[in-house]
Amino acid sequence: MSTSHAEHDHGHGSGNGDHVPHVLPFKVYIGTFSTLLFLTVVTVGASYVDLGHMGNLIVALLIATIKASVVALIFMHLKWDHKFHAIIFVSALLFLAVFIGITMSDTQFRGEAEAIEAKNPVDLKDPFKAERAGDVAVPKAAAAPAAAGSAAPAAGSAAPAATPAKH
Amino acid sequence: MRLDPIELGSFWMPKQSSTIAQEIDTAWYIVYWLDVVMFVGLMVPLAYFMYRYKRRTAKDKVSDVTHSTTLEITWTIIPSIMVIGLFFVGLSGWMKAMVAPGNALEIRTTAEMYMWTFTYPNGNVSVNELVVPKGQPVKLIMSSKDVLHSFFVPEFRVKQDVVPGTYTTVWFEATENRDTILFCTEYCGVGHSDMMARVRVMEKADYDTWQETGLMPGEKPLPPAELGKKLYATRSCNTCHSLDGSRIQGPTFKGVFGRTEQIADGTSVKVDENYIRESLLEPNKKVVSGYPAVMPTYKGLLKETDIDALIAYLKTVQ
Amino acid sequence: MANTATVDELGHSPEVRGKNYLNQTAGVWSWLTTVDHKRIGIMYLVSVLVGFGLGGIFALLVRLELLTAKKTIMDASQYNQAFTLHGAAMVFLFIIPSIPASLGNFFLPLMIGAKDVAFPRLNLLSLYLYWIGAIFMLAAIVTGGVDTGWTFYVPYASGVSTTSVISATFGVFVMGFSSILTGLNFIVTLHKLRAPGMSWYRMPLFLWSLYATSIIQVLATPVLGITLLLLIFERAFHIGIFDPTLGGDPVLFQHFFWFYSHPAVYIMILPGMGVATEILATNSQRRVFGYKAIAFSSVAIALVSFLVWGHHMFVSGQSELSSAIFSFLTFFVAIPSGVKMFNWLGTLWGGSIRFTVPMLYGIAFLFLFGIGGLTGLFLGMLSVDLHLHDTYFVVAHFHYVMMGSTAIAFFGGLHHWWPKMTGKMYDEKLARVGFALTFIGFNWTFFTQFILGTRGMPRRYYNYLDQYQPLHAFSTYGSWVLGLGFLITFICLARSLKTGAPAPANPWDSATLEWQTQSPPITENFEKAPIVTLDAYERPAEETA
Amino acid sequence: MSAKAEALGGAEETKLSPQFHVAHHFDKADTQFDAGRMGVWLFLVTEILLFGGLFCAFAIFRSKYFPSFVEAHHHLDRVMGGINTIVLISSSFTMALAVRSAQKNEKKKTTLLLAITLACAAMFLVVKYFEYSHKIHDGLLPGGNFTAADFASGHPGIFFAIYFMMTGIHGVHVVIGMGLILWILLRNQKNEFSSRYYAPVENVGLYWHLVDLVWIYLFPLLYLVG
Repeated sequence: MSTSHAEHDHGHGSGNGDHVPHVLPFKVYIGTFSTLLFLTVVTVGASYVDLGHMGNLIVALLIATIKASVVALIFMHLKWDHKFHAIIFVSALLFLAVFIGITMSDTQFRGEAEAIEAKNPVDLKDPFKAERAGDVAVPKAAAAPAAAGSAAPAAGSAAPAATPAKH
Repeated sequence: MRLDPIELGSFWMPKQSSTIAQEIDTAWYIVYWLDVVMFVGLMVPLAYFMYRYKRRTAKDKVSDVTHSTTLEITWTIIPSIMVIGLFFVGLSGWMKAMVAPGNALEIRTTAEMYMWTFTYPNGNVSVNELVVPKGQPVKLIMSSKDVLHSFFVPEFRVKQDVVPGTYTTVWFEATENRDTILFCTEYCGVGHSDMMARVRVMEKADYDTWQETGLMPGEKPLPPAELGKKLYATRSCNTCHSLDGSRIQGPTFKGVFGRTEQIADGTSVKVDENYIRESLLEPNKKVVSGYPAVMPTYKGLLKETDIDALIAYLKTVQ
Repeated sequence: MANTATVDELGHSPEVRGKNYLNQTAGVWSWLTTVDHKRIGIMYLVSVLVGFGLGGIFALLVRLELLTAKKTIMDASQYNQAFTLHGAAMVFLFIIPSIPASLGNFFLPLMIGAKDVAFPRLNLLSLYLYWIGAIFMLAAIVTGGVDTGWTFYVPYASGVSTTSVISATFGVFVMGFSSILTGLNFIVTLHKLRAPGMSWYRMPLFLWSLYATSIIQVLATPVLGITLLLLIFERAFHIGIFDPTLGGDPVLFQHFFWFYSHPAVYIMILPGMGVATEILATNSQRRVFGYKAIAFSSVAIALVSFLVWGHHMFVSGQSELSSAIFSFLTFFVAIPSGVKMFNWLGTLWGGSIRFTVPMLYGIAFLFLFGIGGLTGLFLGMLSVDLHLHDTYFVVAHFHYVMMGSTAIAFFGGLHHWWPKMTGKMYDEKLARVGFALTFIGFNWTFFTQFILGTRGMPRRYYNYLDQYQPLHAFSTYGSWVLGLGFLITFICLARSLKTGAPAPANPWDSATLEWQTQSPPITENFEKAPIVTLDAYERPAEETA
Repeated sequence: MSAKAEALGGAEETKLSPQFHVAHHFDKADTQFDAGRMGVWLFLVTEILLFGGLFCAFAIFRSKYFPSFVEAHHHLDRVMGGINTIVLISSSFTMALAVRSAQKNEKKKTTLLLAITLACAAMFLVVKYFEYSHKIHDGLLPGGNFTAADFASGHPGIFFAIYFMMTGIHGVHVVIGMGLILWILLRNQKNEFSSRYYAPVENVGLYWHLVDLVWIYLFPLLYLVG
């Protein structure tokens, strides 16, 4: 049975000399499975501990990444597979990181709106509302509460659904 | 609206009418001449090789040189340095265009399909006409009521998208005492190309007068009907209502006063002073049957005298 | 080819004389169920040419409308549909699949000495997906058109437009899968099916460019898929991710869209560069100068292309930081492109240049890509882009790259490989006339638009200031010359099918592998599986001696 | 083909998987096997980037509307989510074992394991169905359809837009995966696989593991962290 796949491609992992390529021992699978179950419990448990805005996220992502690596390396045989397949897989993650990272370099550093709004309490808190500032002068009394409620415009506004975009 | 053409400052560019225009034009010419030199530098050898190495016989001796590491490095490094230089040239002008001076006059700008509304610090409003003083930085705080628009004044070399749900800003300081044109450059629908506005640059004193009295330099107060005629044109009534009886988006104004109109809900109404006033302030309350309810409200955009003037004018359109 | 005694003057041995992939089996059904990459390539070719014709008709209508400032032949909403459909048809029906799916499909296996692509049935599936997507796009045209521009920017596309946006975007969504499958197939084919001796550095450079293209297709197209899916859901169910009234972010749509569509520009141009390299190498009769530089610059362009999408968004309201990053990275696309230019010139140097019809297209490519590439520098510069963004300058720039470079390379490739694909020679004189008119008409039409744009003429304008009218009219006259040029080219090629002389196996005396078999090839591509002993573009010793 | 089969050491081949032959354009079975797997890996890349768009949206809107996300995620049932995570991990486990038994020529065991995988997938969808109907009942819907009243923060509709898009697309992948598993199960019943030819089992397995892998991220992000 010298023509088995992968035997000359994957030198290691199939030490038993059998023609079947790198059949992993059963205990590897059961071990992986237990690890995954254990980590699931850990991640659920960790979510009950309040670690702050980023803390919980980082812990959850860390555990998820360990789980994902285990699945990829063992269940998906990436550890014994061609290096090129690992490169393919990692490059996907790399490009995803580029995508998310650079997009966030925009969305995280835009945020000029609030500053302007605070400085410029014209009655235009809600650009979608039909009314606009009066011709004569901006009534100062009307402008002040609008500025106060400006942190979350849609939540505070009376009826966001009543003025949908034109269709 | 009748707009004056954009004046050309050179074969390529419009006239420079703002303080940052010169720097942007300089950057433009730097890359322009660099491109010209590079293009000639590529095309002259190409033409020469085409002539010099044109095939003479089937057994021409051809070069067997297949690569030159020195050349490859040279023509990687030199362009790299050049483009990094270009980046910084671009960055420098752009930083100036992005950060408005602290003393800038702030004008609130709202874009919608298909008009521009400018609200000045004292509450004055102008539609499709941006009035700015010469020699003072002006910062526009812009938002859109519906879709993306973009603010572009070729003579000022400034451009900025106007985005719904957020504020974007643009600033400029006009240097030429004359009118120019503002375009919408982000595609926004059927009226995209009509979404132009006039930018009126005037002396600071004239600007102040206009802010107080609404009178342009050299203008006398108009009689109501004539003021109404002017408003008809400047407040975009003319984009939807014709004077000659033809159907555009809305009913024609020809003979509108005193006409009885069929309303979409089945009732009918006689067009009188009250109906005109209501149609301006709450346009979608009684829409004439067979026409779409697309008219924007003019509440806050027209003074009482303006409404009176429009009514007076409509009486004359027969 | 080894034994010249047994082959006839067209290079056919007795066993295969008169047999080829076209006449192996007959009937429409045999074509629709074929898994032969050559037949699939031909069906793609016909399809993309139909797409080109469709986009071309819309282009001529748009130009005709712009002959005068106000209404010339259509109203504003018809005009908006015309330019949208011109863009959508040209981008999605024509340019993206043009070279990879037609010429690439046909020649990639031939050039590496393989019998077929790695997954022939997947290849057929990708063709069917392309057709299904095209049907949805055509359905959109019939059921109300599309007027959003090919970029489908929100909120206009998600809420305001009353046209068949969902049908059109779904069509593009489906075509995306077609593109992914083609790319995937090519990558695996190049890895696994190269003939013995065909090492990576012996591959023709066209294949390197296809490899780079495929990387982009696989990595970027899924993002387009999810973008369009979100757009469809936004429009149908108001899910709010892009809708500012619901807290969404319309600028985010632009990030999503351009993360695909900027690399997609290189899906369009890289294969064109590859075709140009083949043409220049064949017609200068010498080995390509700087083989590795050209090969790696293709891959470099593919990778850098993922980092620069935000230069479409300098004025969109994105953060200043992002704009600066994107501008800086953008300039690094210029470097590998420049490296290619220099190496192409190096290939001509010291060669023995023949001015065949494909070579004319190849030289035109150098000229037009020179202009297209260099004008990109204007738009990469932050401050200059403030003035030029969304004006006709941009229109002119990307037409020089897309049309002037990619489409010209595509037609050059078509003329180059026509004898191999069809077994017929075309009328050289007529082809030259077609080329000349195309080249003149193209520059006439689009160089004018650089002037218009710098003077401030915004794009996608139905109506414009009177002062722009003379230049617009001038550009429109050019479009007629351009249209005539393509018409003559089509007539020339179509006529050759009936009246053309039979093509020899290697009419241009080219050194690459696809010419070492009969014209047209047999279904199995090669009678005897080739074994490669020569470097890329190297000729056997007795020929060069 | 016979010559080729001979070259491949044909006797075992015909014995072990009579229907299998190497496609004409591959030089040997190894190449075909590797090519298929490389194709699948490339396909998985496209899947990752498809979901990637939604992960990007999640990251951006989470930082933009953090209070909304925190509030909204409490309306997801983390018990049901947790059960589904365990179900999906188990299905991945049985799928991996199915590939192993296919490698070892244990046809009956393969069938059994595939059937369990299928059952897990079905169970996942059933749980998902209950979750969805609960959300729909409470008006916890995307964007403009959001009608739940008792929310203190601004944009929960965005959270549910991302929730429904992500889990919906994931669910579609589960359904497609079930189809694929059923298909190889039937082929396995027809004795089409052997230790010399089990590529379809392995490739479907790879796909199924990716579906699991995506869920491994979805569960903590949506249910636990918000």
